Amino acid sequence: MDALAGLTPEQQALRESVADLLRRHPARLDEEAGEAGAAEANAELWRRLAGIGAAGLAIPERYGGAGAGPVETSIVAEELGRTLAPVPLLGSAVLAAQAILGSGDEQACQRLLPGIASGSRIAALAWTGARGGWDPAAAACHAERRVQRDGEADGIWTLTGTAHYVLDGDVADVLIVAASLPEGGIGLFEAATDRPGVERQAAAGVDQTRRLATIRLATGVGPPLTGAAPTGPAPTGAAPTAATTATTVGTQALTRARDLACVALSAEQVGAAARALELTVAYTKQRIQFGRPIASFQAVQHRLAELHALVQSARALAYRAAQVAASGASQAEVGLLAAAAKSCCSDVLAKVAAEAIQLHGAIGVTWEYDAHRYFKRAHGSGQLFGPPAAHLARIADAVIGPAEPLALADDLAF
Amino acid sequence: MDALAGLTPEQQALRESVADLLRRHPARLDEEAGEAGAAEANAELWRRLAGIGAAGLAIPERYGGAGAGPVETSIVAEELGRTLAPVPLLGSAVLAAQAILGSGDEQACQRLLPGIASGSRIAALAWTGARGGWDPAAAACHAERRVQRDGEADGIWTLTGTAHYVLDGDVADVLIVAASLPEGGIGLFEAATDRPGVERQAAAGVDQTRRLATIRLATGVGPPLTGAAPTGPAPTGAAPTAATTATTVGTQALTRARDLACVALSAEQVGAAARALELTVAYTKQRIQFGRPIASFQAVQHRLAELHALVQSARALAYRAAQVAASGASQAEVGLLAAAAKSCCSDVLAKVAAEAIQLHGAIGVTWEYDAHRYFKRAHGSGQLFGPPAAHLARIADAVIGPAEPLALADDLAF
Amino acid sequence: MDLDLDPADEAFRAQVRAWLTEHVPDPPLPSVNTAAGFAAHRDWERMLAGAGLAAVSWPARYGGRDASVARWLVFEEEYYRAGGPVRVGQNGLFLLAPTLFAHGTDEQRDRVLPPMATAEVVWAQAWSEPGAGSDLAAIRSAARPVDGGWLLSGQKTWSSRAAFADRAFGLFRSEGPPGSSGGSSPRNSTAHRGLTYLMFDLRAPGVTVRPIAQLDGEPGFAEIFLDEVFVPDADVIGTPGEGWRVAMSTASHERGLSLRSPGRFLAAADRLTGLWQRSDADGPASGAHGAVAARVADAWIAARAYQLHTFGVVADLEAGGTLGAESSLGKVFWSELDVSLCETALDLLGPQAELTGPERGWPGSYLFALAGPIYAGTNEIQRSVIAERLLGMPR
Amino acid sequence: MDLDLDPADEAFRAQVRAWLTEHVPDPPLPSVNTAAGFAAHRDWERMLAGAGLAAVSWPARYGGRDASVARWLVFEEEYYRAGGPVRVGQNGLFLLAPTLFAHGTDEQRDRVLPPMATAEVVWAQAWSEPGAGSDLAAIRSAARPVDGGWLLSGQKTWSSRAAFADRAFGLFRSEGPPGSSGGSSPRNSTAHRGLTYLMFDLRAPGVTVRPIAQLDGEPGFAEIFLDEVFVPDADVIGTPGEGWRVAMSTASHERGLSLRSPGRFLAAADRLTGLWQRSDADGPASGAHGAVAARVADAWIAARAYQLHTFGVVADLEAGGTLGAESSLGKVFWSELDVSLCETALDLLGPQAELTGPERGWPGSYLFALAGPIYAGTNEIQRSVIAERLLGMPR
Repeated sequence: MDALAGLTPEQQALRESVADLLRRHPARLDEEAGEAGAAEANAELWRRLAGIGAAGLAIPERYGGAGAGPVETSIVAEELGRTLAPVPLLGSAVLAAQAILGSGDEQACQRLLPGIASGSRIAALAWTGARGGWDPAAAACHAERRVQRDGEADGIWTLTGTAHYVLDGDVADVLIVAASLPEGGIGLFEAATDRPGVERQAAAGVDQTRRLATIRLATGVGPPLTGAAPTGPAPTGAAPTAATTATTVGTQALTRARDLACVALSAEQVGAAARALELTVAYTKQRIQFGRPIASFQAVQHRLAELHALVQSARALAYRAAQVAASGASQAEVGLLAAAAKSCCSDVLAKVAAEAIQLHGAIGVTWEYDAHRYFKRAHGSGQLFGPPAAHLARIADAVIGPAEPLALADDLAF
Repeated sequence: MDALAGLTPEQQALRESVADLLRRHPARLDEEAGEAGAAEANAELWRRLAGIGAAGLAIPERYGGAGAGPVETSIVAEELGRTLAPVPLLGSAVLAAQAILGSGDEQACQRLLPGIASGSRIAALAWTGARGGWDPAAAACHAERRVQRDGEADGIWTLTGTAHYVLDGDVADVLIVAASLPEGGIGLFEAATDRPGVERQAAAGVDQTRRLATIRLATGVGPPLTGAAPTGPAPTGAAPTAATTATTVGTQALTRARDLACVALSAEQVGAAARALELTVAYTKQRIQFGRPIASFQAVQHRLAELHALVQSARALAYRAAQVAASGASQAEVGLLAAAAKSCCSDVLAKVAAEAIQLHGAIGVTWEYDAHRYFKRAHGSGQLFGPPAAHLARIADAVIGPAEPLALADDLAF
Repeated sequence: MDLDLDPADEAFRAQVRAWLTEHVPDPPLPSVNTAAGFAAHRDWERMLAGAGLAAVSWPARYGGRDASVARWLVFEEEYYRAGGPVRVGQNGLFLLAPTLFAHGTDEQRDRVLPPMATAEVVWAQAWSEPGAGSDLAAIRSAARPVDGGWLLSGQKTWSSRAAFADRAFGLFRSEGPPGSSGGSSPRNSTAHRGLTYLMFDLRAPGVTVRPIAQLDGEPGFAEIFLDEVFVPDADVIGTPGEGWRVAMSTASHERGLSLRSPGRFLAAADRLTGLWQRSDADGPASGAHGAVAARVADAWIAARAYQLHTFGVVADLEAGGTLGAESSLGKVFWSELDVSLCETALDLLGPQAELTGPERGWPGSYLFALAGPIYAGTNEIQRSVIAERLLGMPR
Repeated sequence: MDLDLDPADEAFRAQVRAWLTEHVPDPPLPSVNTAAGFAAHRDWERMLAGAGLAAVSWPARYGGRDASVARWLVFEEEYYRAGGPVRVGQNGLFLLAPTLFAHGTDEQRDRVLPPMATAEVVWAQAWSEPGAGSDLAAIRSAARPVDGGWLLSGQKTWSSRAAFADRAFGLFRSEGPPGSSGGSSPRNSTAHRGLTYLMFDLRAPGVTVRPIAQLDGEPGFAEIFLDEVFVPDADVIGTPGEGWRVAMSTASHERGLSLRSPGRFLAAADRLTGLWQRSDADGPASGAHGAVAARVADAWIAARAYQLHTFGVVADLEAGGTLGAESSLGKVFWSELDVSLCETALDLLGPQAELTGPERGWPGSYLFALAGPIYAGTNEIQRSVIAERLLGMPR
C-alpha cells in the first residue's frame, strides 16, 4: 500500500514506529468526558510521539525540528486518524508552527519553534470567527496601536475580538493570533496566555476527540511578527514599515498554514476512514442475522466494496497533495491540491462513517463501539478549514474559471 | 392503486378503457425512424383515443370537450406514458388548448377548440427559445404592428423569431405563437401554418417518441387573442386597448398552460417509470447469471425495491397536483404543486430509467428492448418545461423565501 | 396543500390546535430517559388523556373518541407542529394496542387499555435478543407452560423505555428449538413456529432490568433478564405458538403509520425551512447556497409526498383494506427522508453545528437517524419485503 | 498536477504530442462501425505503427519501443488529449497481446504480434455467449479435439468489432458439461475447468458473422456462429483445459488499466470544464449553477484521483507486482466516474442536449456509459470481487 503511494523505506519505517507506539500506548478517547487520568495519558502520549520526532517533522533542523516535510507529517496524521488520538499534531505542530514559519520572523521562529518541535510547548492559532471561513485575508480579531496620552504610539498593540474553532486553544502555551490591521491586511501576533483579557474556553464540540476552544481577547501584545516571507517577492513600492510588511506576510503565512493543515487533515481523514471501514467489515463478519454473518449478504458486501474503492482513491489524492507540497511547487498549486484532497477525503470519511453507523445498527449509538466516534470525527473534520463545498468553489475558481454565456441560440437556429 | 390515489370508479373506468385501447392498438415507436406506416398508425391511434374522448377531456363541453379536468387528463397521460405512445395529448390537448382557453378569447375558443377536442385538428404552442426556460413573461418571438405607407397601423401584426421545442409543431394544423409585444408583456397569436415565412422543421431530439419542432417565423398575423382571462381580475386603470389587455392575458394564459402541462407530464412520467420498472423486474426474473435469475440477487432486489418506493411517492404527488388543479385552487397553489410534481417525477423517472439500462446490460442499447426508449423519455421529459433544478428554485422562492443572515456570532460568544 | 378534509375534521383540527397551544410545556420537559423526565412525561400523558387526546382513534369505552384514521393523522400533524413531548406511552399505544384490537380478548382490552391511555401503566417492548435483532425466528427466551400460566426465562435487549416502564410485551419460544429463517429471507414461515406473544410485569419476581447507556448518556434502552417469571394464561395474546403471526400485525403498524406519522416530517421540513431562512448566504459554503435551497425544497416535496402516500394507505384501510407490505414502502421512505433532512441541515449550519455538543442538535439527530432503521427491522429487510411481496421477485 | 516523470519521459511526451498534433485527422474519421470507417481506422493504425506508436510498451522486435508502463500512460494521456481516433485494434492490443506475453509461445508472438501492431490483422473478442455474459463458467461453445487441432462449434455474442475484423479469440469448452459458478460468486474454480483459450479466423469455413444493430444504427457488436470450424493446435494459448486461468490475466487488463486509461478521464473532465465555461449561468437551471460548478470541480478531482490510483498500481507493477483484485477497484471507479461526468454535462446543457439527436453527444455518451459496465463484467461482480478478495468477506 505504501509502495503504491510511492513512499520510501524510511517513510514506511516512520509509519511503523508511530503505529507501534500507538499500539503500545493507546490514546484515551474519553478525555472530554472528564474521565480521570485521560488528559494526562494523552499528554504523555504526545510527549512519547514527540520523542520519536513527530512534533517537529515539518520544522527545519535549525529550529530544533527534523527538517522532514508534508509527506512525513501526513504519515503520522494518517496513523493518528486511525486511532482518533486526541493529540495536538494538527493544531500545534502543523497549523500554528507553519503560521510562525510563514511569518518569516526569525526571532519568533527561534524563540517558539524549538519548544513546539520538542513537544514541550503546545501552540495554537486563533484565526476565524463563529461562521468559520478560514479566509487568509480575514480574521475574527482586530489589532490597534495603543496610543499614549501624548498621542504617540508606544509600540504596544491591542487585540480585540473572539476567535472560534481554535485547535488546542484551551491548553496551548503559545498563542498566535491573526488580527486585521488598521492599515488593512492581516497581522500575526503572539499573545500571552495567562494575561487578563485572554479568556479561553473549551468548546463542547461534536467531535470529542478534537480539542477546540473559543478565545475572547481584549489584551495588549507586542508588534506583529514580521520578516521576509519564505516564498514570494517582498512588497514593492515605498519602503515598508513593520506593519505594512506584516499585512502581506500575515495573509501569505495563513494561506500556507491552511493549505498544509488541509493536507495533513486529509491524511488524518483517510486514516480514520480506513480504520472505520476495517471495524465495520470486522463487525459484519461477526454479526449473525438469519443464521449467517451479515458480511455474507451481497447488499452489505457491495456497500463496503464501494467504500473501499473510495478510500483507496482518497488516499492516492491525499498523498499526492503531500508530495506536491513537499516538492516546492507554487503556493497556488499546493493550494489547489490541498483543496482537492480536503474535499475528497472529507466526503469519503463522511460516507464511510455514515455507513458504519447504519451497519452497526443499535450498538452504533452506544459507548461500547467506536463507530460513533468516527462519525463525529467525520463531521467535525469535514467542517474544519471549511466544508467540501468551499474547497470545491476554490477549485472551480482556480481551474475552471468564470462562466461565459454560451451562444447556442444562433447555432441551433436552422 | 387507483383507490389509493382517491380515484372515482368513473376515473378508474376511463383508465381501463384507455389501457384497453392501447393494448388493442399498440403505438408504433419507430415513427421517427421513418418506418413505413408508423406515422399513419399513430395518427390513427390518436383518432381512436379522441373517439373515446381523450383529446377533449379538459376542454369545456360548450367547446366540444368532455368538461372533465386535470385528474382525467393525468389518467390518460399516465397510460400514454406507460406505452410511450407518440400522440399529441400533451402538446395539443393540454398545452395549446389551455393556452387558448386561458386567453379568454371567446371567438378563438369557439373557432379552435372543437377541432382540438375531437382530435380532427392538432394544435401547437410556439413559445420558448433554444435555451428553454418556458418563462410565462418571455417568448422567443417578437410581435410588431404592421404600418402602412401612410404611417397608419392596418390591424396586421408581424411575428419574427425562432421558437424551439415546439410540441407537435411540425404536424400541427393550428399554431399559437407567444410573442413579446412592443408595449411590453406577451401576446398570443394564431398563425397560419401554410404561409410563406412560417418554416417548420422537426427537431432530431433524443426522445424519438416525442415530436418536437423548431419554428422560424417572419409572417403577418391578426391581432393577439384577447378577452377576459378566466381567472383573476381584469387589469385596472385606463380602459385597456386590445394589446394592453393581451399583455396580461398572455402571461396568465402561459402560466396556466405551463402548470397544467407540468401536471399532465408528471403523470406521464409516473406511467413511464412504472412501466420501465415492470419491464426491468420482468427482465431480471428471466435473465440467468451464475445459475440463477439475477432477480434473486439481493443487491438487484434492493435497487429495484428502492425504485418501487420512489415511484409510489411520485405517483402520490402527481395525482395530488392534478386534484389540486381540479379543485379550483389559486394559480399560485397549482403552480407550486405542479413544480413539485414535475421535479419529483422527473427525478424518479431518470433514476428508474438509468437503473433499467444498467440492469439490462448490453441489450439495453439494442433496438430489441425498450429500455433505451424509457431512458430517452426520461431525459427529454426531464428538460421539457424546465429541469428539476428550475422547479426547485421556483418552490424555494415561493415556499422558503429569501435567506436572511443568521446572527449566530453573538449567540455563540460566551 | 392540506388534504381534503370535511368541515368536522377541520373543526377537530382547530380544537386540537387550541388545546395544544395552551398546554404544550414550555420550556420542554426534561428527557424522557431520566427518572424525573419519565415522571413528567407520564403526567403529560395523563393530561392528554383528560382532554380525550391520548388515543383519539380508540373506542370511547377505552378512553378514545372513535376518530377516523384521517382524523388521527390530523391529531398527529398538530401534535408535531406544536412540538409536543415525546409520547412516553408509544410502545403501548402504537404497538400493543393495535395487537390487542386485532388479537386480544375483550377481557384483555378492558383490563389493559384504559390504564394505558392514562399512562398509569407504561409499556416497554421486548422484541430483540442478543443474536436476534431483526430476525425474530432466532428468539431463544423461553415460555415454559406450567399450571395456569407460563414461566419466562431468557434475555431481551434494546428494550425501549424499559428502564422506567411498568410492564412489557414480547415473543417467547414455547415449542421447539430456536431456528433461523435461513438464507436472506426473513420470512420463512416454518422457522417462526412455536413463538408465543406474552405480556409481563417488569417488577415481577425474577425480572432484572439493566439500562444501556446511549451516547447521550441516558438509558434510552435496557436489557431485561428473566428467570422463571410467572405469567398467567390471561396474559397470552392470541393462540400460544402463533405469536409470530400476531406480532406481524404489530410490526406493520410500527413500520408504517404509527411511530413516524407524516406530521413528524412536515414539522421537520418546516424546521429545516426556518433554518435555511436564517442561514448565512455569505458563509463558507456560499457557492453552494443555491444548491442547498434546492435540497430544502426537495425536503419540502418529500415530506408532502410521504404525507400523500400515507393518506392513500389510510384511505385504503378505511375502505376495508389491510396493512401489508405497503408499510415497508413507508419505512424505507421515512428513514431516508430523516437522514437527508439532517444532512441538509448540517450543510446549512457549517462549522456552527460543531458547537452544539456531541449528541445534541442536528448532528445528534443525524446520528440517531442513521441508526434509526434498527427500530423496525433494518431497511435492508424492508427492501427484501418490497422486492419479494410487491415486485414478485424470487427469494 | 503532472506526475513525477523524468526528463526522458517528458521528452517522449513532447515527441508524442508533436506527432499527434500533426497527424490526428480533422475532421474525425467516419465511425469505426461502418465498412468505410473501419478501413479508415485500419489506415490510421498503420500510420501509428509507422511512427512506432501503435504499441509503445511492446518489445521492439514486435513493433514496440520497450516503453515503461508509466511511459505507456503518458502516451495514452496524450492520445486522449489530442482526441485521437478509436483504436480499432484494441481487442488485440490490450486483451490478446497481454495474454500472449503471459501465456503464449515465442512462435505465437512472432506470428501474431507484428501484423497486430500494423492492423494488418484486426482482432475481435469472443467471450460472451447467450446465457453466459459475465459468467464464463456457463460457456457452451465446444472445442472438440481432432487430429492436429480442434473443431469449434457453437455461438458467441456481443463480440465487439467482429462485423469487420479478421480474426477472433475466446474460450471454448473442451471437457465436461457447461456448468455455472453457482451462488453469488463468479469464481468457483472447479466450474471453470475444461475451457480452452483459442484463436480462430473469422473467414474460415463454418464461421458466420451476424452484426447486431446498436441504437446508433451501427454494428458495434456481432454474433458469431461456428459450425465445425477447424483450428490448428498452434492456435491454442496455454494448456488446453486451462483457458479460464489464462483468460483471467486478460480480464484483469481489460478491467483495470488497458481499455480505460486515466487519460480518457482527464480529457473528458477537460471537455466538461470547457462546457461549463461556455454554459449559460442565466439558463433555466441558473439557481443550481453554483452547484454544477462544484460537480465540475468534483469531476476534475475524481479524474486526477483515478490517475493517481492508476499510477500507484503501475508503480507496483513495475516493482514486480501482479495485477489482481485491485483492477476491480479501477473498474468500479471509472465506470461511475464516466456516468457522473455525463450527468453533470447534461445538467449543464439543459434542454439544448435534446437537440443533439438520439444517440449522439452527451446523451448518447450517458446511455453508453450506463450500459458500459457490461464490457468487463458488471460492477456488481466487481464489487463482489472487492468484498471477497480485498476485504476478506465470506462468499
